[in-house]
Amino acid sequence: MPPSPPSEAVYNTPNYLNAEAGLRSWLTTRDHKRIAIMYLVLTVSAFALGGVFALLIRLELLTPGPTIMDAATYNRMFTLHGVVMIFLFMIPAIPGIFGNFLLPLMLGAQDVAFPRINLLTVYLYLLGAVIAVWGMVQGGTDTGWTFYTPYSTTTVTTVAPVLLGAFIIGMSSILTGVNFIVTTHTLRAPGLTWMRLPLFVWAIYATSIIQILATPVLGMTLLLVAVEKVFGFGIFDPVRGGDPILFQHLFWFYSHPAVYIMVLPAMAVVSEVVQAFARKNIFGYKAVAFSSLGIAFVGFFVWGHHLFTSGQSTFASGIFGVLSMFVGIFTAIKVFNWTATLYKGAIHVAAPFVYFLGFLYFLMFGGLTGIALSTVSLDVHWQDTYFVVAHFHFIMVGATIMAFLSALHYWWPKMFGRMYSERWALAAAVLVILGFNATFIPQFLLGNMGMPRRYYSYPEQFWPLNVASTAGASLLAFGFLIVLLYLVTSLVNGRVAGPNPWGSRGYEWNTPSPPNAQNFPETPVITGSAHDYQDELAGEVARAH
Amino acid sequence: MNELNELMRNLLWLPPQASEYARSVDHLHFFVFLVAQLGAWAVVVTTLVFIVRYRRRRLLQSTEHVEPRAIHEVVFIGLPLVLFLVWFAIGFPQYVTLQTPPKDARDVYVLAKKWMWKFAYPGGPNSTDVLRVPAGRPVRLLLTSRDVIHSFFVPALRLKQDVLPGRYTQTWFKATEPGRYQIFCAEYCGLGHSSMLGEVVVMPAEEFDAWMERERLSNHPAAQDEQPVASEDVDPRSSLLEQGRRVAVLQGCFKCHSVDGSQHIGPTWLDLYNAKVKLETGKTVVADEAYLTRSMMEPNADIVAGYKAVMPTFQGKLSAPEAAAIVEFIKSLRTDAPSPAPQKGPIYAPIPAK
Amino acid sequence: MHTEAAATPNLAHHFPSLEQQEHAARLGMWLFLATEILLFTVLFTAYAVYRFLFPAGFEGASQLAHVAIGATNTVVLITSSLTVALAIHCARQGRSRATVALLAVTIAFGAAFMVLKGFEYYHHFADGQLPGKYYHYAGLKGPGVSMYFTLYFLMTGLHGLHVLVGMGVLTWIAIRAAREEFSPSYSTPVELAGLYWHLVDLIWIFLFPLFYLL
Amino acid sequence: MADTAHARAHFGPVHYFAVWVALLVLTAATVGVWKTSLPPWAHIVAALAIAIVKASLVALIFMHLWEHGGATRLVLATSLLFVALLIGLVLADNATRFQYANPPYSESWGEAPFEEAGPPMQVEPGPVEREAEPSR
Repeated sequence: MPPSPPSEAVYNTPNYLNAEAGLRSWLTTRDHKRIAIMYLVLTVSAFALGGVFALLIRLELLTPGPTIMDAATYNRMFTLHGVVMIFLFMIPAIPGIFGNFLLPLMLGAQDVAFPRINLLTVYLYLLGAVIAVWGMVQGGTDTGWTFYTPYSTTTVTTVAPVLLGAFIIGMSSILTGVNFIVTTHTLRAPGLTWMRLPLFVWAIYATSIIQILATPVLGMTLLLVAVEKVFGFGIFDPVRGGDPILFQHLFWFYSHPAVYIMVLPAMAVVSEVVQAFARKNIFGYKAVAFSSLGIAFVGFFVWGHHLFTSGQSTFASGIFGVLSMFVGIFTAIKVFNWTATLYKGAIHVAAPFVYFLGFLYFLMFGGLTGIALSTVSLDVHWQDTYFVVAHFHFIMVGATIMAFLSALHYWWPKMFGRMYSERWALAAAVLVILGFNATFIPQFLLGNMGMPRRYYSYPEQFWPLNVASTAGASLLAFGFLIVLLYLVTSLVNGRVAGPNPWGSRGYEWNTPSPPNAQNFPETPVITGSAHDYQDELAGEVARAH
Repeated sequence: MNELNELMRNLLWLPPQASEYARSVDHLHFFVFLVAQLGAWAVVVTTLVFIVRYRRRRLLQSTEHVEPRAIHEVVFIGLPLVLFLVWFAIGFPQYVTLQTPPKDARDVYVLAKKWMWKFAYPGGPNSTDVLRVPAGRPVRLLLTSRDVIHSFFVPALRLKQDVLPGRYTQTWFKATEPGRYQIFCAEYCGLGHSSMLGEVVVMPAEEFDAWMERERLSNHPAAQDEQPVASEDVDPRSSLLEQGRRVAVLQGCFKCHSVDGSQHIGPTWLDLYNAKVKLETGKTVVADEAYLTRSMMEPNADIVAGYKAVMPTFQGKLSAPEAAAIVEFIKSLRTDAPSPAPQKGPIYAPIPAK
Repeated sequence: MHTEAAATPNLAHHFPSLEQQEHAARLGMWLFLATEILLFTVLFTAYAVYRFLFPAGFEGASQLAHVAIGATNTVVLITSSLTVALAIHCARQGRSRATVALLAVTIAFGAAFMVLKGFEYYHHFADGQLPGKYYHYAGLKGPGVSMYFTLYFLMTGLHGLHVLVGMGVLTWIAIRAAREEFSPSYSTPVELAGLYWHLVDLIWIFLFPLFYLL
Repeated sequence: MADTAHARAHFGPVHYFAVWVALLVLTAATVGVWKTSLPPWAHIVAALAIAIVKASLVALIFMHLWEHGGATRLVLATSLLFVALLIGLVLADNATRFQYANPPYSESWGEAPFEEAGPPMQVEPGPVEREAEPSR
């Protein structure tokens, strides 16, 4: 017998959203859930900003010659797009929003280990974002997000504020990582052993390791570029014996693992979603859990595959190339285990699950093109062409944004206590996935043809595919707009969700929706692993479809 | 076999294959492509089958606990690993070949600068943006840059090599098909990045020898695209300045702008760069590169106080490198400018070891 | 014991016991120190690369370093590490007065280090032994020489900045110790500040041979 | 005091003073080795070996790694592993590169091939010259 739908009265019980009122209570909050909501607002705004730049770039590339802007503006646009999307959205989004919101709930803790530092990360992020965006708009930074020397140290545009901004955002990222690792080590509820940890926690933990070990390297490297740009100390200056390839080594020592900072949280999300919507425990818990650590670890050994054509030695390219093959394995294990989880499951196709399917598809093709790129000789042709652009957009936008949307739709009722329109959600999911393919599949082909990236104008043979890509981008933008609209309206008139609308057995669903300010009235004691759907539970409630 | 090659090449939108190396790289490409498609679609189809077969029948349906056996995970790891390593085992030797020029290769020096390619044959002619090579003979390129990092990219040869300032990188190829093939700059290098194009002209070997002999004997440059480096081997910036001045003359900039500080229809260019300019709107801006470029493209966006909005837009009339050259020229117009010291250009001594 | 601890004012609401809170704080501090190590690693890597590329330039330039001052500074920092270790020991025993005194001595050593470093910088400035394009010392020229000074100033400069920050942190801890905020059951902040100071010492232990002796 | 929260603290002032003396001796040793006329590689090995011993003493005893162990030791070990990784792989690249892809006049160029014309960019001239031999 379907349970009666929860009423508005349920929604109005005390929770973290209405525990305190007023802007001040938000700005000084130390509640991990409220901090998560602040991250949600900030990173989604950054995403919108970066998306506008992306659309402008695609519009400019609609015709071979100048279309809507000049070369100088175009160069600024793709720099802004890259910096905003990577540093302000991809890296902080899932850890900042869902890591913060869910980690303590999944561990049975009241908060993260250092709540004040957690709040500090928000302000560091904000400060870094303001400095970086101000610097880019004011100084017209035109280096691309990679800041390659000696271009970045000799360009007449202002670069130092952006570098400083990225450094500050890096500090925010580091502190988030420290917080999550310490929380996982010290605040697990009684009975929650390492082998019972939700897979989300494992992957976020692995992400934090990368954040801690890699981000300082980027921070220092960017500071060195800033010092070089402002004072001319010559550490990467070819005139004074400096080695520009050294910069590339240092940059990619962070920036390759940074790809895993972006994609591991996505894997964290889908490991939960697949279990909840197949109502089945994960196939191969240990394999999925340890492959997260494997990615974090081996991800550090492969940065040189960005340097195959840079003048790096053949020997080094060989080492980095073969190690890159191994990092692909850990992703493959996950893909196979997620697929196998569906076997003998009870699959319910809702919006989060559709996004999971999109994630799986994009991760597979994005990942396989990545392996193909590490097949050294092929990279020589593809390096710095649109093939690479399409590849990393498949991983970052494809896989990570799919997982982000999946998470948003899965935990939305937990975060806000209300359901969105499922019909609109399914329609938007299909539109986003189609639009994404239409945008980036032409770019793979452009790369095969040999169109280099960061081109303001291009020979006419590249025209048709560029038009196709721009058309796809508009579809994609339209899809995102629909998502934004129905999610925002659901906050006002969405159906009250009740504590567990999906009938999920993740630990975080053992709280009311939205959760109380203290999460749990008393510390829970864990007696089994999460997402165990073997037996019927008395009194289990889910929303009627 | 050849038909299959052409079919796959067209299917993947790949450019023509101008060398044996390009053909072998493409064959690896086809292999990787087919294997990856097969594997990925197998997973996609399996997923879809599971979704239909195991759809949820009751709201709170319970499911069987399924644990993998060790053999599952071994297959999950082993199968892709073997495939990936096979790809690598084919791809890496190809890369080693590309990195190891044969001893009998002819050397050509490549000098990249914003935003052009210069090619110099030791003891022979020089050329700009056009690289002539003989078909069927190996050519080694020794590349260096005058300013920032560029990247020498010939899609038809499946060849790319970054060009670094202050040092040499090398690559080589043996083109087999006579023809003209596009050169791109593949490493972002500023305003003119996308117009830093060139051409590889692969000539039949006898024709090439004849051309080379002719070039050696004649002292004057043969064609427009073969300006000798020697005539411009001064500071790369000064050739850019010269280009800027020339473009400015051609576009008629000096009808309204002076270069000596005198008043005219438009503001003078002398000491304009980095000067604080007061606008009609009352705002003050610094005349940096962005401002100067914008003033050419959208002249009415920022009108200088005391002048009329009469300047036409040069959007579409000036290419990006031309605009940049004019900016460079404006930058050089300073009352306190030091006279440019003569600087010696590269004289290409052969690199002893290969 | 845990129920007693729950009543202590220094225990945050979300920790079950003071001991666990201390464990969390220490782990957090070590993770932070790891990021500091990686921060310096960038410069150590640059040092390794350029020293490998320009052995003659680096050997020549390192002979311009003031070994006497460097060695003295090494002794100063090592001794300050000793005093801060003793300060932590005293704080754990609840001897606030001794803690404050030892911290003051540590800060004084830090200041001495900075003063000596200042003399050294002054000499290099006066001789024109400066980083990158500012290098104009006539006595030694060649590839890699100015790179040595670039790295020297960047690495010792960043290290000096850490010394200053460390002195600031220790001052704050000393003030708190003087206010009797620490007790045998709660001395974590002293310990954490000490860890930071030791790290500063640790970095210098490597900087000294690299720039003065090799 | 031993019965309170820090019962596991085994090290006391005696240990600290012993470590301090050891550190001073090692500092003297490293300066001593420097004054000898060993080949350059031996100087590097000796100086780094002594530095590593000193750093270990500080980390294990002053920083209490000896007592605490567990996660904190793992943190330090992991970060050091990545330090080695970064330095090692970057050096491996520089050491095996096409010799003229390294900076001009660096060790791998050997006898500079551009003696007459100078390399294509203005770079600092080699070889290393010094006016007066500074005294060690």
